[in-house]
Amino acid sequence: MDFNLNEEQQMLADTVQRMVRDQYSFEKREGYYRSSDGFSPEFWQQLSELGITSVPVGADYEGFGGSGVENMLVMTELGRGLCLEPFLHSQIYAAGLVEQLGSSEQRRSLLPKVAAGEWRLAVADEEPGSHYDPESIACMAIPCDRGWRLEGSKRVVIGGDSAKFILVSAKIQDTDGVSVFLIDPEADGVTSQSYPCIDGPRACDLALNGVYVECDDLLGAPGKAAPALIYQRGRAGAAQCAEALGNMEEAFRLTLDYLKTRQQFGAPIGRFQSLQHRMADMRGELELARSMVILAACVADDPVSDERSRQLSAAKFVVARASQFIAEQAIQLHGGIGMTWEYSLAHHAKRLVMLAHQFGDDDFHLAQYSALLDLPRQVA
Amino acid sequence: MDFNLNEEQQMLADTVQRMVRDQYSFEKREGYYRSSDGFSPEFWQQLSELGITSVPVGADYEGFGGSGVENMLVMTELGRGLCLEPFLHSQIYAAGLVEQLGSSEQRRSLLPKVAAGEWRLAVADEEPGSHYDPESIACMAIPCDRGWRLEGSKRVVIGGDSAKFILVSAKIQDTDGVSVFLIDPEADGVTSQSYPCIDGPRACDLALNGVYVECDDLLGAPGKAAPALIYQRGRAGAAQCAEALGNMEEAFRLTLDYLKTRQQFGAPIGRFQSLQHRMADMRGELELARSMVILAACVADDPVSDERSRQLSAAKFVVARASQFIAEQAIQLHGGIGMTWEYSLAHHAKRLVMLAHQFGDDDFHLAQYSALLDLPRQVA
Amino acid sequence: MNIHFTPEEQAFRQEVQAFLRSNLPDDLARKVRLGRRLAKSDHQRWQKILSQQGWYAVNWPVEHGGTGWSVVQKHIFDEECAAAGAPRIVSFGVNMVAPVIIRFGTPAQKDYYLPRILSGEDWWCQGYSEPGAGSDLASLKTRAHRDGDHYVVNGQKTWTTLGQHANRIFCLVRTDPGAKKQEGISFLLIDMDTPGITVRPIITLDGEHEVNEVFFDNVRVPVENLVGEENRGWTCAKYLLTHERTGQAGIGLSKAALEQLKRIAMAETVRGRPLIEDPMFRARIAEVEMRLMAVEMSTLRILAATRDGGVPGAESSLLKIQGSEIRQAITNLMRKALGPNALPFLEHELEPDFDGDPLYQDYSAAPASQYFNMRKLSIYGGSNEIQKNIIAKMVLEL
Amino acid sequence: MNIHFTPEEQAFRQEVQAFLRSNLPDDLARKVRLGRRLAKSDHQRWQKILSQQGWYAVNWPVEHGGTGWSVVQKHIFDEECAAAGAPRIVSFGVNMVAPVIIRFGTPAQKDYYLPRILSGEDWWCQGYSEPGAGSDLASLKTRAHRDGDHYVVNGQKTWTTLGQHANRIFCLVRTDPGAKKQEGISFLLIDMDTPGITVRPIITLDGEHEVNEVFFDNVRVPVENLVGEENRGWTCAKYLLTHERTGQAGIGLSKAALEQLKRIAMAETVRGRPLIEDPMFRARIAEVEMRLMAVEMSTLRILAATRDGGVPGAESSLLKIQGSEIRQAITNLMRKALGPNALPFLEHELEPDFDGDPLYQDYSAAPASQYFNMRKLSIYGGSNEIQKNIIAKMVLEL
Repeated sequence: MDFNLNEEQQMLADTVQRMVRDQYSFEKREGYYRSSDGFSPEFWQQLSELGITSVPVGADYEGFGGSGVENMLVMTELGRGLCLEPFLHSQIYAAGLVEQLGSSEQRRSLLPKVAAGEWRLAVADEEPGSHYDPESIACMAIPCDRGWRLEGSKRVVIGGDSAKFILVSAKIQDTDGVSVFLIDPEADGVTSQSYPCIDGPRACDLALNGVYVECDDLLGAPGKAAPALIYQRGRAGAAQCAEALGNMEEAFRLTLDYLKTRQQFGAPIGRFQSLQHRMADMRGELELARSMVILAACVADDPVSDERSRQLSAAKFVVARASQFIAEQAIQLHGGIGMTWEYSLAHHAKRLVMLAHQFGDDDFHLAQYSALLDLPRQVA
Repeated sequence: MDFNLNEEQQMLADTVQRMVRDQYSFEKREGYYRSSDGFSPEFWQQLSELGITSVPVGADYEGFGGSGVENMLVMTELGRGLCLEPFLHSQIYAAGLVEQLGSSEQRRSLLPKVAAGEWRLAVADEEPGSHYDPESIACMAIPCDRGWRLEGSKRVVIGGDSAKFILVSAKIQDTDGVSVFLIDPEADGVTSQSYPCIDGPRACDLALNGVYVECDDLLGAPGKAAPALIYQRGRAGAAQCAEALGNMEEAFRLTLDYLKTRQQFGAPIGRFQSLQHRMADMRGELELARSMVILAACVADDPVSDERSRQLSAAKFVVARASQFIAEQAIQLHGGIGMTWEYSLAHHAKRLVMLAHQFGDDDFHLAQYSALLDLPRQVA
Repeated sequence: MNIHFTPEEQAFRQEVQAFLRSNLPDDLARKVRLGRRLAKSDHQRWQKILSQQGWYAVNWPVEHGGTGWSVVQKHIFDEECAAAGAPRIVSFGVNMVAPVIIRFGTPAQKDYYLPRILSGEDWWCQGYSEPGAGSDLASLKTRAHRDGDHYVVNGQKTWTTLGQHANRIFCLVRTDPGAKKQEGISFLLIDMDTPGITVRPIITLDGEHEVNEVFFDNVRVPVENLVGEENRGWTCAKYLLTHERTGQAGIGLSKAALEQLKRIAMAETVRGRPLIEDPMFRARIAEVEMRLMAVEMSTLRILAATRDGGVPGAESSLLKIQGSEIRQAITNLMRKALGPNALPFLEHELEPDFDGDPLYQDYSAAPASQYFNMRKLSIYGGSNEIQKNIIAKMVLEL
Repeated sequence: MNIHFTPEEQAFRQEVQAFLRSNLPDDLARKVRLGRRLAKSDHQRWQKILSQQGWYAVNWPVEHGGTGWSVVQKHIFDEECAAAGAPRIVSFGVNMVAPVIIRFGTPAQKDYYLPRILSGEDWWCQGYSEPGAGSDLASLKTRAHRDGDHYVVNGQKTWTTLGQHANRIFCLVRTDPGAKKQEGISFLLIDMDTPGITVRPIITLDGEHEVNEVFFDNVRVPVENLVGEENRGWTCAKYLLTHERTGQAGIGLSKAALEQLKRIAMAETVRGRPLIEDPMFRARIAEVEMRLMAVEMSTLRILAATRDGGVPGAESSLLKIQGSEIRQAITNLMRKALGPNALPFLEHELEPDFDGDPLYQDYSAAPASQYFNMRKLSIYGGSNEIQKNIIAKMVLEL
């Protein structure tokens, strides 16, 4: 049992923290948000030059081969800075899917480019009616000569508008299982509608009208991709918990500062006991969340098991509840100022609440955990 | 819309309040609790002399014919005094069942005696596995010559040890519906185990081994009693909400007094803002509970409808949550002293929490309400 | 004791329903139901319709053009308007400054301002809050000094709701800097066109322009625009705040939002079934509905007490807390009901003039924005913490 | 970074498990699991078994008979003991007064008292709280004045847990009434057989006799029973409180209680099905288990930090709050799981010597009593409100 970082890990954390501090002031972020890309290609470039984009990718594919712990360190800092780049969705989620499902040829052709930050990927697994369940999809792959034609629509593909390739989930006609196909968003039949999410990052909806995919564009065996999607959603969810942690720490810090400086009724409002206790409650939730972030990072790469699924669901649950609590209380303690667009806290709060809308919210994971509840063999 | 009491109602409330204040000091209650009856026969006698025992019984049977509002007024005061007499179970629940289900002969032979306080009744509808659902029972009525023989066991029959007759629910062999039978607890085949409940009142468990009941001892048509049980549990639950209200008011009063007098760190602890806000929260819950008590009293005697069921479940839910919150916070704000047997607050707290264990707790009524949720005709 | 409405009240409800059926424009009701933003013209359209019916100034005495309704009738009216999707009344003129003018104003002020409010000619906004003050309203710094027959106003107001539409603002200003906190404050009526006034938008976290900062740079206000006595403006302020807090529970709005929540939960699917059939989510809706029932009953109790001659006291603080918490809980569930569909930030779909096809569903664009917007409910009108202080002090005497 | 236990720690866990399998008496484990009350002899029996194994004084240095275990080993030991249903260690002697004696005591005190604690000859209780003091410990009034080679003690202590079994009490007494609050306090070791001591039971709301009042009427205590310096007893008190707070999260006990909750939910039925299959109740169990997982991870983090040389600071206040809330949540669910079966108050079924047939089930008598008893967790050891004050002051510097 060891909660210390090794020297390399500490250096990684420090590097990303410094980069974010230097490049991601709130004012700059506003600029990136309003730019055509919706994020900062320069910052991405720097992440790539310092090898950060390669951290999650396997060492066999010119990646750094980082574990859940390294992903945690990077994501915590990106979360603290409210960074808009699709690091999580491209480098961790999509790259993880390719590494788990892809043929060695697919991996070799894609992953080095991803590790280098040259190509970004995105995953299109949510649909209007899927509600966090990668198996509840209607998108169809209709077999045709030497491949398939994809029909259907995909929702909220984070980073989809700037991705080189998109991994699309679909069911092959007249079969049950889920398959994952690699598509070029520029391909015929793909219509993409891009927009910002309410918490900042850019996403798109996809309409797929007979999009042709070759046999080589299928990742893994036909109809067998669901376990990989679920496994990688677990890894991505763990990394997202770390993002929430960095964010919460910053929201907490801003609020604590505010309580110490804001004067009302002749004293800093932090003197009021009811607000002090609220801060203590927030601090408690923050510590529980931190513990679960660490747990999730440590088990994210474990082999599939009920225990891992329970731990990852518990992490998402605890972190989602803590995030919403801290977001709401941070606004409440700030008063009106906490609700204004021009103050960073409001954006921290938005992201903290909306993170639950990816990879399953607290209700979803409560149900997951509940289904997997470990029961004693003996009745009372 | 009128929330005022008429003169007669106000007089009723005042009368019971005065009686309770005079006869039911906490010290006296301790004596009643430890007595062989487990309550005060003298107090019951007084209730009867002043006509209070007759309040819930119909005017056709020498009762006062009071409505849910009158029941509310009586129960609020009995709740304030933590009274131990089985008024609710005998005069409201059991008498209500007899009035709804009984033949005119049964009503005429039982209700005047009940109204006069001469006979008490009890209802044996819970079983080890029934968990608030009067239809989930295993007790069996086996047809025999000119009647039935009852087999099975009944749990936590409140007031059962001092009842003249007990109304027992059972299913007639090889049929599905629930029937209610009137038994004499002294009859052959009845074994009764009496005990106090953790919140004070006396109850018993019944083992029924071939207890003979005549045709005349069946209340209502065979197998058709479930709706009446559910309806009367609604009435009784409404009255119990009023009992909780009187109790909560007293627990709140005791706690507020304590906050004003108890000194710590050089000031009355009521000066601490976090405790002030806690009291404000308790006051808020108390007001919501009061509103639901009034609502429940006003609809308790309405004809069966989904709307009435929803309102009564909502009342039980809101009151159960408020009761537990106020009980727990009252103890917490008192500190250790609030946990001692010799201080009345502890007993208020116990009763407030345990009231939910009769007629369905908050979870039970949340599920009931949920099942009856009123949905708009139009989807979004 | 009887919780049912009288036959007369029920008949009144039917009259209101009939009026709304024939007079509330469908497009307006739809915008409100879907949580879209409303244009100034939307508000004005509805204001005119109500005015024509004589139902706009529900809180005014009959002699000034009010309805003369009982508190119960007003409650029924509010509830039916909300259920039908009528735009919320912008209350700064009709329900805030007007009662103050009626109570404290000169005959000339009444004759001039009240008809202009009724006709919709004047749009008022509120100059109460200041950047440094927050919940400590009386610590305001905007000052006015007398110069001949004018006050000269300098300072800044903030959180001025819909100030961008307003041609008039009522302000609390400090006229005696030497006096104690709540003394030395005066209540002024100011024309927004007066030179020296600048309005700067504040964009809130949901991207909406609802509130503003208002700057006063040597703004000259005729002395006849003073309401009540100089340095006694706090009396007006308190009177107004009491009026503001009543009805803050927003029962009607919460009921309408709950209805919309149910519709969304019926339309959205989870694992191939409507979300409303998910036992846990359904129970969350049930729970909030039960609490709302309790808050509604509490509101009715207070209304009845007011009708019977009582003054809404600190109970209104309890209702403000509970009403805001319930409304927040409902928008929270609405956001959650959408799952991933809550993420897209499609501001154009929220605009008053949007009439294209939505990217997903017509109901899906607003809930996340609304959830964030509704955080204001526990902050403004006296934060919920301040309300608890009031309860502790006034009701519990701690 | 690695959350897994080392192979050595895992081997240690197996060793503990094997020891418990062979040495923990079944009847004792059953009583604990079912929440029955324990007799003095039950505690003593287990104490002897542990002592014989050399595993009783886990927190002591090896030279005094301690185990020399790491914090992680201690955690594993606690967890396995709780899981197996071992009686909780009564900590007043071995884990409270002993560390103080070891740290501040004279050689003579160490030689005399420590072996008697190890052997079980002495049963200690704690004389800290006083009727007027509550969470404000330092406001204590029990006084001791010097009379020759004795202190003469007068006053009253309360909430003295299991004082009825004790032959010794350690007390905070005021030796300098003129000094400031936390000064002028001394730490005394007192023989309960000394004339002038009266123990009066306090019965708690669950009918249990667990705590007592202890009265001191001119009790003569030899001066050599002073620990540390006169008037410097607060140093000992603070040292002891730090020791007390660590481990207050009670992870092992909560896990064992959660296990029992699941068993009850599997045995009780609702509408003919096991309660554990009810989606709402199951989700409530899942929720508390997830939170417990988080608190356990937090505990491990603090343990690791302690091992690496840190001092458990205000984090232990957070754990105390969270640990108590979780334990209370579990007993709440246990009570609810029983439905009407929670009502009977069958005290005889809870007694240590009960071996008859239960009226209903062997698991059904205790949960309601336990739920009420567990209210103490958020009150004692510094109420949860006090813990929040500590966090605000020490961690947040507000």
